[in-house]
Amino acid sequence: MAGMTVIVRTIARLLFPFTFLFGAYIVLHGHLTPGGGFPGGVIIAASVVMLILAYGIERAQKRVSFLHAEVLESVGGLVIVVLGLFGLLLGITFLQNVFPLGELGQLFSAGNLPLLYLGVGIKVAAGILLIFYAMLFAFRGGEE
Amino acid sequence: MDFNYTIAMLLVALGLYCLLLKRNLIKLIIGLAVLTDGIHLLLISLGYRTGGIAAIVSGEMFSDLPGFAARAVDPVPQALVLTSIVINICIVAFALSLTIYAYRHYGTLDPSKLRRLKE
Amino acid sequence: MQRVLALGMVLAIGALLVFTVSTNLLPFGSFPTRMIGENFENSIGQQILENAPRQTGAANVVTSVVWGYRGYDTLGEVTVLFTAVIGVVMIFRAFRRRE
Amino acid sequence: MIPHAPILAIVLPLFAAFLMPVVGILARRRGIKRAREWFAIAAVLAELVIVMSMLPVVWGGQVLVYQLGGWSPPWGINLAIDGLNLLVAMIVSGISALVVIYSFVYMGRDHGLDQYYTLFLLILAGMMGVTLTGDIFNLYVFFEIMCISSYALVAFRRNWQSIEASIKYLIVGSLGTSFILLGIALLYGMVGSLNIAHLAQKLPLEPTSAIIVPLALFVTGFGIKIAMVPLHMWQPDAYQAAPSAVAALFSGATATVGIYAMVRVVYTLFGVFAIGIMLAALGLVTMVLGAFMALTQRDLKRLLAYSCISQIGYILLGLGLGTSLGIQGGLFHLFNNAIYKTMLFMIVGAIIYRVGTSNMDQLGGLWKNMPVTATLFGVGALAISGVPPFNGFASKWMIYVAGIEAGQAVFTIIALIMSALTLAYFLKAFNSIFLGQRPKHLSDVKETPLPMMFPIMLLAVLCIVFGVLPQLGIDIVRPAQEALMNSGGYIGAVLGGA
Repeated sequence: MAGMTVIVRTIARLLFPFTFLFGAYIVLHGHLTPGGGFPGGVIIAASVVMLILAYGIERAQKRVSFLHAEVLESVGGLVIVVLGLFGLLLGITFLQNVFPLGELGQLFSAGNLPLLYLGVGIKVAAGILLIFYAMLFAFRGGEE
Repeated sequence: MDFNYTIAMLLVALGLYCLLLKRNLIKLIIGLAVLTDGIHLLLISLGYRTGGIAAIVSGEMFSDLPGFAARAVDPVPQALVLTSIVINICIVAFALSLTIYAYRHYGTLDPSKLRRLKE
Repeated sequence: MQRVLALGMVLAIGALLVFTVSTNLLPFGSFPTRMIGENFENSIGQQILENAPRQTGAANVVTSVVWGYRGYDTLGEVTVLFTAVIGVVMIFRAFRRRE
Repeated sequence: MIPHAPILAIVLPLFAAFLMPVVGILARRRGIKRAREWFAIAAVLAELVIVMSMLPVVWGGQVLVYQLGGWSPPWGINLAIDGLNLLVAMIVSGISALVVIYSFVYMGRDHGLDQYYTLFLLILAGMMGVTLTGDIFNLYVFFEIMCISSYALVAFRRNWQSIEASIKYLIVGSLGTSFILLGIALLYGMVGSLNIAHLAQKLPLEPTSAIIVPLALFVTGFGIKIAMVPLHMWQPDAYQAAPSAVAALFSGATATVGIYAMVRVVYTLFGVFAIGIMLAALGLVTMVLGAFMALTQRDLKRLLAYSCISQIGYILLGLGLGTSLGIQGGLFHLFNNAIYKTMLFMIVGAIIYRVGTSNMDQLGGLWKNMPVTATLFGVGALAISGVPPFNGFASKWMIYVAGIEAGQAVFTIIALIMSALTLAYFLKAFNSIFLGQRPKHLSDVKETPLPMMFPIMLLAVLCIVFGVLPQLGIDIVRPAQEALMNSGGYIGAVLGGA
């Protein structure tokens, strides 16, 4: 994939930070507004996919490579499981909310819910990207 | 005869029709998605309360939690559907990648032809 | 012949489902009440609505169900996504990859 | 008991699965050989230890209830472990451990083992989750994990056969899981709860028209997974196309989990022993059709797949009779079936590993090359056909007696005839693989490698032990049978804290 015209590239480059930020906002405000880790993660993945479509696979791979995505996905999953085990260590049971609940409606409230959503966001973004990469590489022959 | 429930079940029947009678892998996957969406629609409608509001505390509701509880819709089916949608996406993604693979290597989208092709 | 049989099956199942939802479920919009046989019960959702903001501290009650009350389900859901991704990567893995 | 054992049994394989891609990448970077295999073996053995540690408590008659996140039952999710769950968990973890050891050599020639072991650990986590959970929607979620990883594992070798089988399995299996979801939706609409014990308490005892539809949806959904007869068309293809190690896992563990889910939903959730006779009839049809189809197969793996269907029929027959002896026999047969079916699939895998085909027309006279394998195959074949000194006889005998005691002598007679038929097709298979003319190119085939032989031998020993001492096996399944018959105890234990 060689990439697209300069107009598309410019627009994509300008839009990328905003899309990424919007995805991060959705992830972090999952406990206050509609949304959460899944839609937010997909939006973050979409922002990277947009770059890939505009610039071609080589440039995008410098930013987030296949290997990075694979590791990030595992990390996202591990964050969730470790947070669950954290509850097991400090509290009584798996996934117990052991962090302070905070004040209703604030960003730093609801104990471990935002952290869990952060893990989900990382994982979903990396996962969707990985699916996209896997499908791309399938048509490029033998190389890794 | 309840309109919401009936439509949801008709969607399920439509998906079933697609699954039983179509001979194209993409259409089969669409049928699967339609079927599951019918079920999601049923689940969501089960939690509706007449005149209900979204299950998110906001605005003046912060100081009136009992009033909020008396007016909001059921959050449980929404959570279930959230889970189920992701599961359905996963199935569709995996099915589509199998389809792409089959099409690339065997050049057909008809599941019954896949067998005859190579024997 | 097979098509007619399949069509008949679809129609029968559809009719059965429509009949079931229209006779055995309470009408649309009657959320907290549930009916089984002659007993009327309250759904578990009502109690969650009453307790969730206090117990989990999240303003979005759906979130407190997703990661609080039924957090373990969501762990499963994340695992499903992981499974699907690994499956896709497996399907499209390179044919001769140096181990 | 290890503290928090119920949740650790599920989270450990999950954790290992999340870690596996990282382990694979590191192993490639550092050039460590076989890191993934050892990691998977360690995880599965730890899993076995955790499951076994729950044994004394549960056999002492206690129902272990674990509330996730500290939410009390009807609102949160809980794990509930009684004798039945533990029996299935034991089978699943034991079979998985053996299959992983077997895969060490068997899968050694394949590439993409990162994904193989990740999917393996995921399917294990899914099966454990289905087995131990006490929440109906959670059961669905973990069932879905199990299903998706099994679709992927069927397609692992990526030849046209496995792709086709995987597509077929995926379409049929997803239809089944959608039915389960629809059943859950209807139940939630009627009762307003998702906890199995809470639902069981609220649902009326007699099957009214309201609960017939969800029940039928559940039976259809789980029936697809265990290949009950009108819904079995995916199964032979999938078992034939999957690598033998995976087929062994499917026939031993996944089918067991499917039956567990069906029995749990029909007997505990709905509490309707009345429809058991329908299950028994379905089991009979399954048994007959599976046996007749197996008779005509020319491929050993396909033959085993059909005989798997047939054995599922026996189990359903025993469980469907609904008497305590019948359920005991059915569960004992479930246990035995996992043992010898896994063993037979492993032997087929060994033959494929050494010869390269499982087509019986191209095999013959392997007795001289692989005497130990041939003996073990003989043990498995005799056990599955119910010949006295082996374990199959003990459980089948219990089912026969239960059939007569329940006043269904016809069932017993048909089951006996099918048992003879099973012996016939296994003798035919034995004859055409290990006896007779040996084709020229097979003259330098070697014996099965030792790491592959070890799990097969272990299972063969178990076959003989439970055949000679059936009382031992009955003691293992009795807690499960008592738990299944005593759904009131389950409900009380789960909801007691609420």
